[in-house]
Amino acid sequence: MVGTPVLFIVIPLLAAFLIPLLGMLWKELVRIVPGLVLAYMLVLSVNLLNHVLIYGPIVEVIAGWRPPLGINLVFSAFSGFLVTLVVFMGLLIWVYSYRFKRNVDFEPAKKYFLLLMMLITGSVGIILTGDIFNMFVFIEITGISGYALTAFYTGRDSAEASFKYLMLGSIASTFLLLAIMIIYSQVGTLNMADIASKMHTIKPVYKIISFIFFITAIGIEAEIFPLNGWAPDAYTEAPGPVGAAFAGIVVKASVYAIVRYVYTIFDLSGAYDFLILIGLITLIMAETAAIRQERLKRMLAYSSIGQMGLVMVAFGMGTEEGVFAALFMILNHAIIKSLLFFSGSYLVYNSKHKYIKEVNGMSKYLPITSLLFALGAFAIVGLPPFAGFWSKLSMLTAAADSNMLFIIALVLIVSVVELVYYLRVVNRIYFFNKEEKTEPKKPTFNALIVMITLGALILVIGFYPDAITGILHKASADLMDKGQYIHDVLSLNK
Amino acid sequence: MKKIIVIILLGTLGFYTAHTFFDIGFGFPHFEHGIKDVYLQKTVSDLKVSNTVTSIVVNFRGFDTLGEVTVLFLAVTALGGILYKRRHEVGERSVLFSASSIVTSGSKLLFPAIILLGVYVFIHGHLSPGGGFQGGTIIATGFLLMLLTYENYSVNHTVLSLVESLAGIAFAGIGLLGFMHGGTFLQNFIEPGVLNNLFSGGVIPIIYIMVGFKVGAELTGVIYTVLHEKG
Amino acid sequence: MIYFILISVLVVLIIGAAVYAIRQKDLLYAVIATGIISLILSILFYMLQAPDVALTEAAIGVALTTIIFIITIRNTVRFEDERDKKDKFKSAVK
Amino acid sequence: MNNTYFDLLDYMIYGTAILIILIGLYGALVKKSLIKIVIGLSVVDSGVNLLIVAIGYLKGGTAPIFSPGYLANPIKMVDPVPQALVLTAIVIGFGVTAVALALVIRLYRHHGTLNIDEIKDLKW
Amino acid sequence: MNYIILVVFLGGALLTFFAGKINNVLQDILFLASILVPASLFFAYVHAGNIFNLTLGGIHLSLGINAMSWLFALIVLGLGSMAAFYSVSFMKGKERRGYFYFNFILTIMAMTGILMSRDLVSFFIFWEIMTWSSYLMTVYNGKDVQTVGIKYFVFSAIGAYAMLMAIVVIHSINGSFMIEDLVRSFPEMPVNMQILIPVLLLTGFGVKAAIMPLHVWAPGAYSNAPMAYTSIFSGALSKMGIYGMVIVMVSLLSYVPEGYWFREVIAWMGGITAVIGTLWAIKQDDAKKLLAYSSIAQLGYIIVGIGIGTPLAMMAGLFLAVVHALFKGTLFLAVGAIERQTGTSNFREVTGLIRKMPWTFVASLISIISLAGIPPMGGFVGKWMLYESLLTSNHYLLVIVIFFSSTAAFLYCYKFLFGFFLGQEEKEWANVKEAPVLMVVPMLILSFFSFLLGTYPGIILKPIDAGMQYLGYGITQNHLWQTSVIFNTWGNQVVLQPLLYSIIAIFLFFLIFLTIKSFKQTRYVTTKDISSSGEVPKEHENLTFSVDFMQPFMRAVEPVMRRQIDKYYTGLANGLEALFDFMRKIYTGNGQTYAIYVIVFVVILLLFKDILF
Repeated sequence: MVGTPVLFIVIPLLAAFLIPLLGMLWKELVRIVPGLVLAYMLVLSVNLLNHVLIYGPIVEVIAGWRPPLGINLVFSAFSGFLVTLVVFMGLLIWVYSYRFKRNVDFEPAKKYFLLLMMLITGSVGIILTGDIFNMFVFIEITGISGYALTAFYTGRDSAEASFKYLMLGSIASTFLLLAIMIIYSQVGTLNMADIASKMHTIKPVYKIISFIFFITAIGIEAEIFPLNGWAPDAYTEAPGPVGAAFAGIVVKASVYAIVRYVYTIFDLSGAYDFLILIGLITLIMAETAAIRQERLKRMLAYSSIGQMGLVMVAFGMGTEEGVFAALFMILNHAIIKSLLFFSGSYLVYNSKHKYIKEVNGMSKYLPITSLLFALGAFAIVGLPPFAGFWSKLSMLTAAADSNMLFIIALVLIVSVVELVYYLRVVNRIYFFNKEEKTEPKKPTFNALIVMITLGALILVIGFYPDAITGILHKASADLMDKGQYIHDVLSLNK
Repeated sequence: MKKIIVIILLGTLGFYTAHTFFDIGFGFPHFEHGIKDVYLQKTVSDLKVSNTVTSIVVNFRGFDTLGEVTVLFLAVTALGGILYKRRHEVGERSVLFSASSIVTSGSKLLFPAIILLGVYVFIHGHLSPGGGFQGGTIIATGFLLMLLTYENYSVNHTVLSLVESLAGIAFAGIGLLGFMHGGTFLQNFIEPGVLNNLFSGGVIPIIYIMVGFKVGAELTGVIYTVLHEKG
Repeated sequence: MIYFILISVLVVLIIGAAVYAIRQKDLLYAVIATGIISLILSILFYMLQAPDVALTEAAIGVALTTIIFIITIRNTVRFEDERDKKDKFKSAVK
Repeated sequence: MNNTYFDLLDYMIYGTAILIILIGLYGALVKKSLIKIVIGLSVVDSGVNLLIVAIGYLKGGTAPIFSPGYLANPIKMVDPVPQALVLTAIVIGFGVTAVALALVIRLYRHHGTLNIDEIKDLKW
Repeated sequence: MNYIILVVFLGGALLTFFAGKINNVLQDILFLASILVPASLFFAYVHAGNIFNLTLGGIHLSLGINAMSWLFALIVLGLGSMAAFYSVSFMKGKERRGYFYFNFILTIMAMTGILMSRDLVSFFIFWEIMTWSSYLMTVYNGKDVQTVGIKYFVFSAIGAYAMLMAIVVIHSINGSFMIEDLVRSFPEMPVNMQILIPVLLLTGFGVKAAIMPLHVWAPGAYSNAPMAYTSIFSGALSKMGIYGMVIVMVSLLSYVPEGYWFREVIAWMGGITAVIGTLWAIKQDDAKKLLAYSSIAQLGYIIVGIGIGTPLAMMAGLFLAVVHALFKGTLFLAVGAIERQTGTSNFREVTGLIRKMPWTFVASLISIISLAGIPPMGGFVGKWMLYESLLTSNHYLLVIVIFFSSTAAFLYCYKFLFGFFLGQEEKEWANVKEAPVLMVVPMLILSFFSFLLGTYPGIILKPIDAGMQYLGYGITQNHLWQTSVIFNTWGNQVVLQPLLYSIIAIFLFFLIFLTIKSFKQTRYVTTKDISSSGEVPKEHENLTFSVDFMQPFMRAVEPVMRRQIDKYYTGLANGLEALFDFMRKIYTGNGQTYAIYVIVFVVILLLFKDILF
């Protein structure tokens, strides 16, 4: 073993505290150090994941107190997979934005990389932690980094988007605290596994009300339908890579939180159906909102929200197949949507409002970026032989096995809508004449590398899904086994 | 119209929330075998810290505190980022204006006292109410007083971030030392000593002092950043 | 009994301050009212046997939060309805 | 001391906390001024903090501090955990409020107004 | 071997795409190689027994071939090779060559893959690859991409997703994706599934086969794609829909009692498609559109045959499928050649090419004759068998429908032939040359096969027979062919053919002779110069012969034509988009409103908590 899960939090924090000092020594360190930290985290997570897949979950204790007392971190196949994904995406985002910000002054650049690193750390913390209040703290870390990153560009309407995000985030933390306190007042503990083991002693009313508050609070971060007003704005106004970070990292962590609550902590049977319901509503509303968008990033944002709705539907099935499909979709969505955000932000690089019509005819000027965008578009609507197909197939198979024909039909109809708006953009890129005002910007070398990596991943998963399904199966089995989780945490067989 | 809808909504929300909490009840223990009993017991027996809240904040749930100082740290960073302007964009108007001489000399007198109080509070965090947060905030109020009274009073930004960073690194570093000594992060690896002594509680007072420095520096940073924002 | 009366008074005061903070059009007063809320809150915390929290709330809620609110108000506008106030000033001048 | 007073007290603290939350939410949801909204949110925070502390309260309990010369009985102490949580929550709330106010200043710079109805360039 | 072919296709596609960066000739060679090598490998090495198994993503995939799919592979690879030769010449000097070649090869690969699939997942994968590669070809010109292209893809997607739904439903019942398992277990499935699964599958296949309410994408897509590709698009790609339908109709539906109604409905839908397609084809002035509608109509015949499903009808349908690939492939290639040489494919503009492009004319003539169902070409044999089968299975009404449609088809056949090749020669087209050899030869080869099949239908009837036996039809070696009354010794030779030949020859001779003669005797004028009538036509009036020459007929059928199903679809789409546009207004842009949504959400959950949880 190379390290322990706590290093996922401590190393970035140390780095974050160090960065202001390092910035005084040599400015470039401000950019480089977060990348090194992320690379280290990736190595660590891959190693730990390997270990976990063989030997079972690692439960890390903090401050030497056994789990019901102290805070613990759980690195299991499920959380480990997500952490690896998140860190990997984070590293790619770092590489992508390494030179992206060169035209920006030093002061904000320093903050950008620091905040990006903390955004990732917060998400990792949400995934790893085994304590509900600790999760609240990490949600706030993620949130504040998110607000600051959204408001990064002073020239745009970014402050508006950020304020909306903050407003909802602040209401979310209120509800989260209320929910935590209701739970605490009943079981006298904050540890997830302990709560889960004592859940049957709680009166159903309290259970339900605290669940409602939880789902509202985390639903705001996870962009479920009536709570996601902030999301399109934030995605649109944040810098391109940050949009990808929201789609690829923050939402994943929040969905993880929801899933953890539904699967492990609470034992409400209606919660699964509720996930399906809310997921479907989110899916439909988001995809229909996306079709008439005028701005590229906004369209991508709505599409991302819709995809997360689909993920939630898959989680709501409550079967191992469903979880497998959901994880597969999370993986694919992270890869593909990041690719779309990355390539999309170069397609409308020099534009102020990022209108879709400004991508017209870009294929002649940015051939590789356009090709990758088209690849991403094809993949995300689930056309074989690209990555999106396998996750869609597994999701539909899982739905069919749960006898949810209506849902299958609905999901497929919505997919047609999705197809239409993506194709419209791709057609514009390839077959329209360039608008006069737009100035294409060649992607920088590192951005190109990142995009090509993602594109290659799409193809690899598309042609050889077995590369990833083994881990996914173990991860989904891990999530389904609630008793094992409780046992692992509380009895600490380390 | 909107107001009425909101009132109805909030009324419903309030009804359910109030119903729940009234039902939970006030002023008596709600549960058995909670973690608090263990905390209350272990804080005396194992940690030798008389202030249980301190032992929870710093040791049992020290990880939260680490996250929390990070939140503050991020808030300072975020403030700088959000309020950042290019040089030529900075306006002239300042929110500050000079105070009368009574106030200035009074503040001059008060300032050391406030700082001293703050230091006292966080040094005695493990013995009496108070600790790093409280002490840190008190110190920040001291600086706030100076910033408000003296128009040209400026905190050395480098020193501020140096203190902030070093305190943060020390916090995390002590945690890592615990990791190396005891096997878990933030482990109390120093002999706890005797209850109610100033030098007791192992690393807890050290960490809390670091937290105090960090919080003080961060809050001062927040105030400083906002205060020197020129429209 | 005194304890009870004290708490009742504080409760009434805090709710009054909250309502005032929300209803007052002059944001400066509203902010002062939030400071008062924090002050009373810290007394309540003290009475609920939470001296640590009381200390923190007193320092952060009363002093720091209030001051950054005030700075913000000085940097922006003082009144809730910017237009109304300007008009009122105009009419007053006339 | 009469028991009924204590019963009333039961409802009073919770009721106050929830009422403050609701008043704050009302301010955040209805008032047009951005600063008013932030004020509302910080009032909500206060209410939540009060609620959390109240949950840990024990009638006749003492503060969870083992002071010298003062026989402290752990069973008669109020729950320290919510207090520790509130400490965290207060500080976090302060951080969020500071960021919110910084955003307000930015928005005022950009739009020249604090009326939230006029700040909706991003929609649909 | 099975997968090697696909890999060669795929590798070839990629190589061809990138070879364009180096050298155009190299690209052409690679393109031809990557079509011809796998094709020859296929015919040389792939036999019914070879099965290649693969587990991908936990799903068992299996590739293999059977007698039925071999028949279709013959169409795909045969027509594909011919069109490939044609394409090399067709694409000379055009832009986006790599794109064209890549998608061309990919389409062929996907179709081969479909035919090889023994399980539904790989079937679907190849189906979708075929869909998007053909979509990319549809938008090749960059013309009407947002309307025609999207329409094609949306309909394909609806079809494909219907199919996907069927696939996952089948999996949930069977626990297996294998087609064999589906066939085996279908009769035992619950009745609602026995209805749902065929409906979904037929929707999927019906889209590609352009069956009546799902045909609206076809005219635009067929005419928008480059003609070299459309010959495959119409000739082979649409046959994939037929292939799927055959599986559904025969392997599934013939074993359950509800199957009968399905077959009737599908047959009638095919009949209606034939009529509507024909009528619309007559109305067109653009050769591409005309052929597109004609394809729809012809596919209608095939569907009728498959829908009826008696041995003879099935045989007729499959025979027509082969023949249709031959003649429609040729015709599209011919139009491509004309378009390449003249720059337009509109009858109103191009006339009198018979001397300029004689070989193209010959190929077109043979194909048109075959299309119209006139002996001695293959089309006649197929149609005759179809009539026969309809009569023997007592579908008299359908016979009338089909007969009306085929008769009406003469109108557009004539229009096509006359519009392009006959008529007056105009100065504008005086310098038109015959198409390059590489384009002419494939057309001639294909039309030769149409001719050959008219004479020796047994060549193709044998594989059809093998395929039908695979599907479970009885041993039909000779007796089936003998059910035909006139040509009772079909198989290897047709007895009455000398007579027919002479009739045709005389007819043709007169046709050509008279036309040529009339050129010589009349004064050569331009179409605009009509001094004989009272009025002097205005400059912009187009008085080419082929314009509106069947006006009275069109007036008669107008009531049918007016109800264009396309309009309903467009209306639906616009309505939906307006609805969506309205719905997204829920994101008002006001942060407070969003916050209120949060509270509304909580309150709703609180109010309905007992129901929800």
